[in-house]
Amino acid sequence: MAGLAASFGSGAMTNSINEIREAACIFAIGTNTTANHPIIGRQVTRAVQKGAKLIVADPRRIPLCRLADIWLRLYPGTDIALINGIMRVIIEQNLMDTAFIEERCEDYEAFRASIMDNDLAVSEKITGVPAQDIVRAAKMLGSISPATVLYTLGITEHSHGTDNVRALANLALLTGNIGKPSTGVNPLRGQNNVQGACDMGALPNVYTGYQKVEDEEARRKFERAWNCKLSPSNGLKMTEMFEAAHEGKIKVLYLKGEDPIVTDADTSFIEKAISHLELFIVQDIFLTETARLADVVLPAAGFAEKDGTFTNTERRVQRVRKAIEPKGGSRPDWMIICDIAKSMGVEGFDFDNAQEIFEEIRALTPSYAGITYERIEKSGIQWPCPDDKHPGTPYLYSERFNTPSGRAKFAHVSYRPSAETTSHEYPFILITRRSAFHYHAVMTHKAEGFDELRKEERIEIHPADAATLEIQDGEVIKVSSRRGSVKAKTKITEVVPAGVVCMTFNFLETRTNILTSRAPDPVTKTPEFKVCAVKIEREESAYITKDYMRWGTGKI
Amino acid sequence: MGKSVSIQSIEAYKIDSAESLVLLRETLLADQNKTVKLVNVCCGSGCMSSGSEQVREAFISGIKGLELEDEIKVKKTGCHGFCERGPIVVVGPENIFYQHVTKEDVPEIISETLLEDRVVKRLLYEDPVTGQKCFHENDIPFYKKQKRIVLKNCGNIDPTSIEDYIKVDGFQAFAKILSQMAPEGVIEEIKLSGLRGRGGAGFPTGIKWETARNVSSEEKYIICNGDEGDPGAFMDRSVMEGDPYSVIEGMMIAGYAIGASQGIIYVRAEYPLAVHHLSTAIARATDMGLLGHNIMGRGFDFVIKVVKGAGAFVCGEETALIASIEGKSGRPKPKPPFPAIQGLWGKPTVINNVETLANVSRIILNGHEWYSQIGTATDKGTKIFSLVGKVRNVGLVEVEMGTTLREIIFDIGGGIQGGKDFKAVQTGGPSGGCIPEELLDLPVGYESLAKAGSIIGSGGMLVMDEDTCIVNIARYFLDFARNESCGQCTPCRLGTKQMFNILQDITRGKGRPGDIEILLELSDAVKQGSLCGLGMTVPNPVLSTIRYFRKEYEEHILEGRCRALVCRALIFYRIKDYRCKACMKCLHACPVDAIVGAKWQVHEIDQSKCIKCGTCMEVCPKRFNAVECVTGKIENSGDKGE
Amino acid sequence: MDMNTEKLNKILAVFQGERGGLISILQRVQEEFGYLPEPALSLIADFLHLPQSQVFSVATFYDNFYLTRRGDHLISVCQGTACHVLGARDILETAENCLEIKTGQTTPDYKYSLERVACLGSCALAPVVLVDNEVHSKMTPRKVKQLLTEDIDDRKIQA
Amino acid sequence: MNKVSLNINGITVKADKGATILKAAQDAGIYIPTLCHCPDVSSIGVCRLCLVRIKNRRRFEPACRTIIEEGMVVVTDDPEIQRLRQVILELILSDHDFNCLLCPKSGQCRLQELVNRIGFNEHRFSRLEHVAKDLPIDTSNPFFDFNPNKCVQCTICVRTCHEITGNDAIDMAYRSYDLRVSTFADKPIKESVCVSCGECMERCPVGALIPKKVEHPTREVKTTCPYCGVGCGLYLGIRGNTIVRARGDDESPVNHGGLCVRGRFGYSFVNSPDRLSIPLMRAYDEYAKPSSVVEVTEEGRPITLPLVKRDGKFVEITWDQAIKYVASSLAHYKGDKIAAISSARCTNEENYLFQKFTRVVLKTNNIDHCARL
Repeated sequence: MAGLAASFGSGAMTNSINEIREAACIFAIGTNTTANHPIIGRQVTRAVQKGAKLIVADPRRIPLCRLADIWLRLYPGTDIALINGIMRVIIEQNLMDTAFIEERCEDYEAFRASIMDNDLAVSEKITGVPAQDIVRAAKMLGSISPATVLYTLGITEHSHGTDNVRALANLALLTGNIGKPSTGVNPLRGQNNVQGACDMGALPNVYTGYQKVEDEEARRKFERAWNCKLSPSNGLKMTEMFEAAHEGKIKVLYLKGEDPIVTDADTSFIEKAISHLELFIVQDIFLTETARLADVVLPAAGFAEKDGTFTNTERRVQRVRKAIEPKGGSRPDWMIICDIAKSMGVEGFDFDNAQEIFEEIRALTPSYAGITYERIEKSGIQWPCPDDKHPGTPYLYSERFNTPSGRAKFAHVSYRPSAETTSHEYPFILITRRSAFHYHAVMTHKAEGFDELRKEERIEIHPADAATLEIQDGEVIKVSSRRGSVKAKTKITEVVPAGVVCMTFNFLETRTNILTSRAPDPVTKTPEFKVCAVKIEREESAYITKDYMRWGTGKI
Repeated sequence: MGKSVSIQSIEAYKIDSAESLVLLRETLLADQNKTVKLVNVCCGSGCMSSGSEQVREAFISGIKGLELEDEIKVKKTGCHGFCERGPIVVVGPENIFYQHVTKEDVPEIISETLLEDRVVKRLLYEDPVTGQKCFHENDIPFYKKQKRIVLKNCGNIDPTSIEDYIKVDGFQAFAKILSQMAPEGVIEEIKLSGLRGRGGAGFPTGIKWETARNVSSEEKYIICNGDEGDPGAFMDRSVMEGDPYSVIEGMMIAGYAIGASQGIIYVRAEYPLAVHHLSTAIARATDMGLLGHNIMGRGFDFVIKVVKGAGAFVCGEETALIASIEGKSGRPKPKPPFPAIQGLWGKPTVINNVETLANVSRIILNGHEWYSQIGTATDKGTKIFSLVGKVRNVGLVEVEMGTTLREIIFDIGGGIQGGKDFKAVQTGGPSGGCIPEELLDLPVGYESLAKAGSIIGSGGMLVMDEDTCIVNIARYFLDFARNESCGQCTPCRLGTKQMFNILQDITRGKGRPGDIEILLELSDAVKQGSLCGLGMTVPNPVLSTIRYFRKEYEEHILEGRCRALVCRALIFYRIKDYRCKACMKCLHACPVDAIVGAKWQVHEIDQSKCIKCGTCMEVCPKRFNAVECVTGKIENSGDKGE
Repeated sequence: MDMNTEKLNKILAVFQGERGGLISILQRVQEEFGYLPEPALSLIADFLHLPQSQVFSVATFYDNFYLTRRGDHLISVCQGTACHVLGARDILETAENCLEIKTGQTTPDYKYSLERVACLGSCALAPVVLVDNEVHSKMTPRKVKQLLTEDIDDRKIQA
Repeated sequence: MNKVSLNINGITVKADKGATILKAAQDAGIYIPTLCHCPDVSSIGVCRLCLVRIKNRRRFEPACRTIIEEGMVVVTDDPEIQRLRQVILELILSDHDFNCLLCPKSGQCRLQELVNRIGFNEHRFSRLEHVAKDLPIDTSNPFFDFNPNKCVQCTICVRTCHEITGNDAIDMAYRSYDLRVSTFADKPIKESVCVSCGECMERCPVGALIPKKVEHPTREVKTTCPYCGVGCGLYLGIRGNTIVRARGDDESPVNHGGLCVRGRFGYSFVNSPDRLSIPLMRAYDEYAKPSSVVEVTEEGRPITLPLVKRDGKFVEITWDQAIKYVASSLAHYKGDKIAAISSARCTNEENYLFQKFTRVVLKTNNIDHCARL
């Protein structure tokens, strides 16, 4: 989200889900929306059925391609070359929104000059997208409004993820598609409360509502409220934490509701880092792969067993309600934390219910200040909501951007190749995705029926590549990267282009993230999940141990 | 006259103005007079199946053998409409009309008629009433009472030759509107002519055009509906095969009138020859500049493409036809919106039937006054019927509106085959009804037939005699309807199925008292409840037969009798032992070995094996006449067949 | 799977950019392969950006499309009105008996397929039977038997 | 919005311009039977049960598709319409496997409702052929079954799959009385492109598309879906202390009642027997016992914090033991030796509390979560 924050001042979906269906043009890049955000996928479908133009940029032939007016099949990791190419055409053909740029933006001239350095032929060469398609897309984006950009991890999970996002922000600014309904740059957040976790300051550099740790005034405010002294320096990001653990600098890790062994890049490294810890506490609802390594495991209550709020991808704060009593002896996370704090003799953790916690949140968080449980009883409110009369904000930046000048900044972004590239030994690019029927974590495997729909990993490989390697559909193969190797069954399909293979990380017996690279984005430290170089070999002992049943069981 | 056109350059000749068309026509006509003799071999589908292609080849090789290629030209023409008499050959210059010509007859025709100007009498048509031989087409009673406007070129010109078409005033009407008439004027002319859609519903063509004209849209379409799906109707086929340019010219005029620049001809896939001729014609017209951009230099663009159907009767319905062209399943959509406002790809679209479009150039060329004099006060012009069934002269007939059914069936059709009694005539195919003898003097017209419980429809006319079972006919049409229902709306999908079941029961001797009433109620529900025109009309064959032939239904249900000896469950064959000469003929012919007996031993039919195919009766020598077919409840009647 | 993807792609290339070409494509593909193999249907759907289910819907709606392999020779018995009153039903039954298959089926040796057709428009010659593209007019059960018991392939060679 | 007034059954009714007769009548409390109508998708008017009489129109018109006009005079029921509807209903019944006793839809079935409201003529109905279609039931999908023998071809599922989900896994295939809902090439649903969202099942008016498990909840709790970041509103149906159903919240501004496969069918992980229910702790052999750590003993087994060896097994401990253990262990470490990873799956309150805990109690800003996932 750092990319958006740099351009606009804050990082969140700028517009609302409901506005998507009213858009006249939709640019979906790096998002398999219908699979991962089906409800938003439906909005896109509706818009298209009502006549909106749809541009899809994705190396894979995702279901949305069928509805698309233009499908830009770019090589993985070349998004910036594509977006810059598009912007060059827009500027060349004078399709930009000059009035908007003059009134609301800054640093345009320098940006313009940098964009004009992009040669369309070079863009074509880098991205593999025919120049004529780039021109068509540019004309569409430059002339049809309101236009909205949707993206997900296909944009961010790169070693240049932040730049990808800034390039998209540039595009929105250039065409004046921001600060109005049905426009904007819209990251569709993967997990149910990523937005909320960020808003709540579960980040090393900010308190709630993105109040900076390094900002003395903000820190003072929290010191006063919490009645203690706070560290003035930013903490470590998650990837840095594991590195620090690996080096022995971090001795204790308290991990709550995450399964980095499965979902993070370069699994073996993480496993090693954890083994160096002195104390590893895990709090979860299942005995996840990560929890297996813990010293203490605290059983938490599930979403239906507790009260609280989630903030969705469009900044809407909504209620979660307790429907049943916690299973067994599990307890809500907030209770566990309070108990530990109280046991350590610390004040300020004396809460009886979630609502009391929320009241403290809104007192400290300007963007949440106007939101109360009463007000969101029926339906949620979108922040910013500064006071209890404010209706919430469906789309951001209608008046000004959250930058010191109030103007949005054009950023100078240029294409650089992914951190990892193919070589003679590792000739294929592996991209990762999530299955439509599963989720990051254990949940769907533990819900009945889902494993019947998709029970094993199928690595997607193009027929031409399969022919070269002489492998059959459904055959078990070995996929190796510079970090390790896994086995998987093949699925020969033209969904992926030649030279690219694609896997999900939804199956335990094929731990895809053993392969992926930790090469992080310099700003967010997000690993490059989406691009890594692999080789594929026929596997003589074609046999995969079935152990997904083990996943998350209490049995050892 | 500066005749710059020579016959050699016609292939490359471009018509870029009205004048150049006139020039070409004059040149062609002048050229035609040079040809001494013409042999017109009908190469319509009917005659082709009877072997006309071989006949044509025989002529060509015969003439070539005599080295007379320059004096005698062999030409293939479209259908004469008298297909049953095919192959038909018309030999000029006297236009002698030969029928049932085989390739063996060709040398004789060449030596006699072409070389010696003598008529080969045995190949002439003989009037069955007077016994007189007919030399010319017009002498034949079949043609005498017809008024051939639409069919005037069929059988006279080579359908794929644009030159032939131009010689018979082709594209004159189009040239006329382009140079002299505003689109509104064209529409007015058509409105005044009183032309109504020949596809079935009879909607005034001019009003349809006007509606589409009045919608402003950059894109509009003209669709020619050549999805002639009514079983037993083939007039559109003959027109498309025999005179494709007339259809094309009609579309061009319609396109000009409503402001469309694209035309689509939707042809049944079962009509390959029509597709071929139309495609050839479009290609030729395009080559000549009659289709394409800026036609005749008047700034009018028009192109036509042919789309083949894929076998669904319901695609004759306008909205289903559009769906089919759009590449979808041919399921009708509710109207409104009407296609004239929102049709193909959501754009204004006029859909006209083949025959309707073929009328257009005639009307424009001769004026609406001429046209509106033909026919009756309410129904103008002519209508083509395909006269089939138990009538003597089977074929296509074009008659003035208002001609009576009796005239069509008895004067033109020559009455019933084999001297049997007339029973009923079914018009309008699956959407039409049966008309009994007492209404034979009904003049044909949209309203008059509707009043009698039938419709003109696309023009199918099925003549039935005493050997036709009326319940079986109703069952036949419902069988057709239930198979062809698109299935989307309940009454049509399930109503036709249940009606068929009941009719089937009745023909199988399983009818129950009260069935007629239930049939009527189901008919009513299907008629009133269905979504499209197909469903609304498919009960007509049942309703009209019950209306006029209720007695026959009752005989089936209550007495187990089929007086026409058609319903197998209600009839049985038996051998009259006193007439059987034990000749073994039937015994050998029986496909299921149901006949027992031996040489010198009188044969007998084992009813439990008999499938009632009638072969025994067919093969029993007429002089013995030992096999008879009877109806009524009998013991031992196995529930076989069907 | 006896489908040649290359051949199919060649057919599809002709229809590039044409609106509403589904039915024409299906017709062409069927001409090429004799029926519509399932993999072809799904490739056609991809080519036209149509849902596969819609392509299947169209392929099953129209009588002229076949989803299974057909016989080398198609026997179509006209069931038009004119043919009907002159005994088309007997003709069809005879054909069924001779070929020992039901209407709509194909003989096990893939030699013949038997179809009923609504009307061939050759009403004046009723009842008619179409063998491949050749019209046989004024048929009787006996003539059908004769027609179908002699080997059509042999007859072709002689002719 | 402009209002239009029309006369329905002699009553003057005012309704929004552009509304259908059906909508106007329903809003005025006038019943018009429908089967293929579903307010969430476009109307196609194929069941023909909603046909009404409109003055000066030649034919009956479907109320679900006919737009009201000023001064329109509509009759929704008279003997002729009544009989027409009865015949249509009889036809539908004749084609329907109406073994209501064994049908899970019984009681919520639209056909049953129609029979009650319209009635039918038994004599006529008994004359209709009622053949069991005997088509195979598609049970391939883990969440719902499709029984084509109960299908009434209303096409609501097909329209839903097209208009609401845009997935187009099913369409109407074949024609005439063979018309049926079909996936591509008649494949089992599981092998089709179906995403199992169950929207079709939710809308099926009869027992053709039914959930595999039908258990009726005794109460419902409104909450927010725990899966992706869209945050769909949903109602959890509860029976006892178990979630037995989830349905979309129609009033949610996010999903307007819609749900995906995870939201609709993915709740049962909460009920999973594999859920952790008691705190666990790693136990080690005595000889590996390090010196400097807190001991919590249970049944004489030594439970220790290892410094080197990590191959122990988990043992169950009480909450008190666990809290005490964690609290005292954490107290041994300071600031930047500790890191905490929060969860994007937990509530705002919990994330807030956890970062507060990290910053206030553990005295570090080493707090993060999987923000990128």
